[in-house]
Amino acid sequence: MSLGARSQGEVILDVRNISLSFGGVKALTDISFDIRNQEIRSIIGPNGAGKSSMLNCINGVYTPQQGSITFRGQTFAHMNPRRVAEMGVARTFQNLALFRGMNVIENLMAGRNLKMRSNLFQQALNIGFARREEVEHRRFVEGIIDFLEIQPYRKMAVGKLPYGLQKRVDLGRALAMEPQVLLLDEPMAGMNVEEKQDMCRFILDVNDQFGTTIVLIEHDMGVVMDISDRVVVLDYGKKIGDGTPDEVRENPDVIRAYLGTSN
Amino acid sequence: MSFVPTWERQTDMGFFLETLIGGLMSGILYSLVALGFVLIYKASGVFNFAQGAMVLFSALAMARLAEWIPHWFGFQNLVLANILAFIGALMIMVVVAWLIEKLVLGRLVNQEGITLLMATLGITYFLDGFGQLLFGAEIYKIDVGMPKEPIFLLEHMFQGGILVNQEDLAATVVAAALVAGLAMFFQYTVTGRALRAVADDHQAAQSIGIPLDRIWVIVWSVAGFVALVAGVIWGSKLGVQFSLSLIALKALPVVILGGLTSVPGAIIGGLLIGVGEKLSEVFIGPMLGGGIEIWFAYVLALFFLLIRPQGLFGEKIIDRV
Amino acid sequence: MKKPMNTFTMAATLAGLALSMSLSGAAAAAAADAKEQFFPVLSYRTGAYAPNGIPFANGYVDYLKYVNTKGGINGVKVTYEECETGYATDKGVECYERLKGKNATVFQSLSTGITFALTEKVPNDKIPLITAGYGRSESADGMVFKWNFPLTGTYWDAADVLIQHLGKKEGGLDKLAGKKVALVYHDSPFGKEPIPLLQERSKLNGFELILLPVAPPGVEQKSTWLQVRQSRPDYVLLWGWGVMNSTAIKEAVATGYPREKMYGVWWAGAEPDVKDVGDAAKGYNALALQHGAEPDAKIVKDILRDVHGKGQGTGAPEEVGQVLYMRGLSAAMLAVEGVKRAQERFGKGKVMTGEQARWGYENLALDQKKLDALGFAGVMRPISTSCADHRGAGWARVHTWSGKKWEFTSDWYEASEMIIKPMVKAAADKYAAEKKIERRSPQDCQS
Amino acid sequence: MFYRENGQFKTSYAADQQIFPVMQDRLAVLGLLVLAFVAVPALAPEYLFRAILIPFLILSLAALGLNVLVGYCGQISLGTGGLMAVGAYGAYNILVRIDGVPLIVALLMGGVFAALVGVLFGIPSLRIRGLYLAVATLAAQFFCDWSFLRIKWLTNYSSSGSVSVAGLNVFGWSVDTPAEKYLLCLLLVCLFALITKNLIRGHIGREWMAIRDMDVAAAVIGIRPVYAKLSAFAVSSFIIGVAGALWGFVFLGSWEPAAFNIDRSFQLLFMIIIGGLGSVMGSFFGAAFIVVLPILLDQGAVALGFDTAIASHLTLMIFGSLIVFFLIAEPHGLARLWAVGKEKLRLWPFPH
Repeated sequence: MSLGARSQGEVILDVRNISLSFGGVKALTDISFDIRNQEIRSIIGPNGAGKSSMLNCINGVYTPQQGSITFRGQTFAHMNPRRVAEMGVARTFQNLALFRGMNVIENLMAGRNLKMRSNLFQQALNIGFARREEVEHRRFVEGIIDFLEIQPYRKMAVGKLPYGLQKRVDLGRALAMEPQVLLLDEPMAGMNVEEKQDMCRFILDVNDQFGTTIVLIEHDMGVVMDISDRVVVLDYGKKIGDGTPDEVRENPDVIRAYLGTSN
Repeated sequence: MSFVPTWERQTDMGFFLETLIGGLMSGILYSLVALGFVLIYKASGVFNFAQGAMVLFSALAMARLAEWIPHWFGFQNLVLANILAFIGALMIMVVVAWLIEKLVLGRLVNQEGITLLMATLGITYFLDGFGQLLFGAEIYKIDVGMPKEPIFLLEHMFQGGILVNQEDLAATVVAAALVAGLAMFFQYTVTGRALRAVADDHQAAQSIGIPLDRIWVIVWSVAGFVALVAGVIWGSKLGVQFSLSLIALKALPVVILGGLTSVPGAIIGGLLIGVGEKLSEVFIGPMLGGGIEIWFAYVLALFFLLIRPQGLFGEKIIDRV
Repeated sequence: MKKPMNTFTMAATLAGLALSMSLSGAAAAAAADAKEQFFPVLSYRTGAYAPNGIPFANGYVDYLKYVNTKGGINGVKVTYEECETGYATDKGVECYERLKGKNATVFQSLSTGITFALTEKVPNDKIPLITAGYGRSESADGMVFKWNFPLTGTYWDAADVLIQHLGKKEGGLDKLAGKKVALVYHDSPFGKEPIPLLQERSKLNGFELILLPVAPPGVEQKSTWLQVRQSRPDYVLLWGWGVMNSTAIKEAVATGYPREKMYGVWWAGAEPDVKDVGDAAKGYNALALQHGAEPDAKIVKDILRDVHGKGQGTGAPEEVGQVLYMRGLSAAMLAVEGVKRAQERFGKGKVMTGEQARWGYENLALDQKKLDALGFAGVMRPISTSCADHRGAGWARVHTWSGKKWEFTSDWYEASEMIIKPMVKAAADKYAAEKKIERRSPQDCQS
Repeated sequence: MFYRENGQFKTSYAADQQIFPVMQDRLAVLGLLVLAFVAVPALAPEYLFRAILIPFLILSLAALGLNVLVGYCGQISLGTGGLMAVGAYGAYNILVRIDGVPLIVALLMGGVFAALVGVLFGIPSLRIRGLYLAVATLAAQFFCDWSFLRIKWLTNYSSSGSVSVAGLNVFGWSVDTPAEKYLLCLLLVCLFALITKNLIRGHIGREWMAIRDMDVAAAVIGIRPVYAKLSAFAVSSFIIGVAGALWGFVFLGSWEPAAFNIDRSFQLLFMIIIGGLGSVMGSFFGAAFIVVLPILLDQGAVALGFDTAIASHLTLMIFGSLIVFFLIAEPHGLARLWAVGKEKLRLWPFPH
């Protein structure tokens, strides 16, 4: 895969001058960056830099006080989660946000909710259409289960799964939405090396096979520098760097932020 | 010959004030019961539905002991009897608190709020049954010698004056004093601070060596004490009888209005609800056929919540993902 | 999802069945051969209404015991079983179902709610339902309510008598014109029963009727009495039960409303209502359902001697003769007398079925002589029921709390037929229409 | 040994998605349906029907409805009694105001009214959460109680405010013997149990559970909280309303608002907590436990010769302690115990 080519892809998500604060506390200050089609775009920065808040703004979970987000030419002052999802943006969560009361299949099926059409009465009576629809989406979900290699855990309550697998299910739920843009919030946090390798493989495969644009928040610099096309660096809610991994690596502000001002 | 007042026709203003005062008076009592809820919720995250049952139980204990103690020790001094009965009832409530902690809450740590709520409902049943079994189910009298007759204020200002009942007045003073005292206790005493620490963060509190279980026993004892005082006030007013346990329902809108975790919330909420329901019943009620004050209190609370979902003084909830 | 439910309940319910059968089976069997007349007793000795429920139940049971000391009903031994309803309708229904299977003679629920529910059930089970002084006022019409017997008076009688008394106080019903009468009532069917009649009366006599509902159980009345103070009624009628009564009187004291101007229904005129108010309640009036507190009645002396004297007493002896105790006592007496009457037709010394007992209640003829013989001289007045009139009498008088005890302060009034009869008929017809039932035919009355 | 699913291979997703994937379960359920529909009506005595089975069925239906809201959608409600009242009085009004309307229609309309009111009082749930919501729903409870006491039109101007219904008749089948009433309730209960089961394994059910488990994540994958919560309120209230109508029509026959007072709300909440939140069968367990236990205790205590007062005090105490005990022993309710038992049985006699 040639980095250059993808970075040239047209901009599908453009974040402009986003500022967000809770009460007095400023979480994000005037952040701007863009995301190109099919690239892997990483957001890095120390804890509390505002990375997750950034994703929450894109998802419409938080409403920024200023700024706009442009998705495929449409510009929004603030998003609402439903609309974002309909536009094909999926998301995994930093500290797991799985539906603990459900098993793996149900979690993934939940990811299909936007695609399911049968109404309450059809489901209540479980008549033809509702039933067919259920089966057809189950087939799709089984595809994802195979892709993520979690067949043995289908019927297990997600709460009972080991952490690494839960992360996979989280990814699976996002994939079930057939997203164009996939926001990954520290998908490898707390994983051992093998698990990380698996996760990397999945991310890259998703990016290759389905041409899904990936926005990645990750602490593991090795991973980030390996797989990202471009990287945004946040610190204390401000953008201090943006560019290819090499550019970022050279950026003095970034170095200061990570290594402290000592050198 | 019983006392017959000369009611002159009142000015509307006078009557309005009278209703307002009446509302404030019941309000402060609601605050008192609500405080019981808040104390326990803050310290142990339990929404203690048994508060009402505790009021009944303690009042029953007080009333009956006041009857029995003179029998047992053969003296006829009402004051002494009441004092001893009060102490006795208080000790009983402490034991109850201790048992509740040991047998119930101690074994339900880290359960969901709803489970704990249900547990306290179980406790409610138990106390209702046990109280009536122990002390009887008839109507009993607590006579702390409160004056019963009304007095008239500001008669020179409003024709007909403003009727205020001395007993309510006394009750209000006691309740207000207690409420203030508890607020102090929370702010300034070591135990109070410990309680707040526990309320804010169980683990942290434990890690700095605050013994949770003992704190809980203390809190429940304090709640028991509050219940006892409320029981005595209402009991001496209405007579001690099963229905006292229904006070809990009066305090619920108060606690959600004020915010489950806020002492000042309980106080202000109580006054708001008290005034709100009296004014509504007296001035809106007649148009709707009366009897609206119960649901009015809840609807009032509901509307406050729609504006501030965490109650007037509760902590704000921010979603973190 | 039936699986767990069934296995689980079947187990549990069968156990329950086993228990209840073991209890009832014996009794029922016994009743059959050994001559025993079974009286179910629905009582409430717990909950918000216990203070009033207990003395009533004690009186009821004491009388049944007393009958046995006198050799039963013409030699038929009286048996009974209590069931605690807690004044709750569904519990009452459960009790009814539990006890009716044991050849129950007659039910008395002492609860308007339970009465309503049982009214639907007794016709199928062919068990009469006595509601002496409560229940549906329209059930006085025996042509529609074949199995209901609101003996000695309904709430409409009560309300009517109260107004008559107020009229007398004012020196003539016409003097009531322009006066204000406030009804402070238990916000439930019980409390709402009198409203239609009072409205009728207020049209007739031109007084203004103010309705002040009190939410059950009635511990919260502050705003009610604020309204009383605001509207300054000439009289307050108190339609309460349980703790509501004492609370009302206390609030009256607190707002300084003269107790002399307060008149309670006959369920708001007993010792539990006033005793813990004591002197402050002095002057408070209430209706007496014929009897009041009757410490000197012959029957009371007999019971103290033959029941309590033999250590058989149900409650405390000092409670014997109190108002609600007497209420229970007379209720039991009526139940027993009905059976006696039925025996006159279906065979002396036989055990009566519910159906036969019903005839007895429909043809009660308790004249003064019989009552005196029973020891109820001065306690009750003659009652004679008929197919059309299941009420039998509409007598009542007023008694007043002296601060120590209840004393009669009026002579007898009789509820005015000309007002009540048409109302009963109309209400009964409405009920019949709703339930799609026919009025009984004259020959049915012979049965 | 006999309870094993070895060799029962699912060849289609449809087969894997049915309610009882294990063949033995299907047989057992079939057997028990036969028992419930044929054997019980034939054998059970009147007392069992009128005092235990009918109330049990009706209350399990209500519990089922409440479980949809609390157990599956995670919205605590204490307004259940009020909604039952809406169902009962709604059905009553349909019956008396529209001539010759079939009973079933009246009952279902009762459910519809309840659903409307339920949605109305569900709206705050969009802003208010947890215990705050629970207490707020009491507004519904008290308001409903009040309106049926005060608004004469709703009780068809009956002088006392309590109403009663004429002989029940379902499409020519006149339901008057206890057994028939039992069957009517049983039919409806089975029907609604099936419907509920379908809903919660369909995507609407998953939306409810998603909201319950993690509402933010649910929103992010495109679930609208408004729709999910209000639909849960609607479905739940509908079932509760039908249950209320049955309680009035079939069990009581004549009732007053007090029959649906706040105690009923708590009783139902108990049922689903004890029985198991988010479990259809749990609703039945809970109902059985709460309906049967007090009666057993009461009769037991009386049988042991306590007088009725003491008996019912003891009943209260034991009942209360048992509730606490169950919460401590198995916070997830009887349904969980059942599931665990089944799991054991599946592996028996081999421990693993």
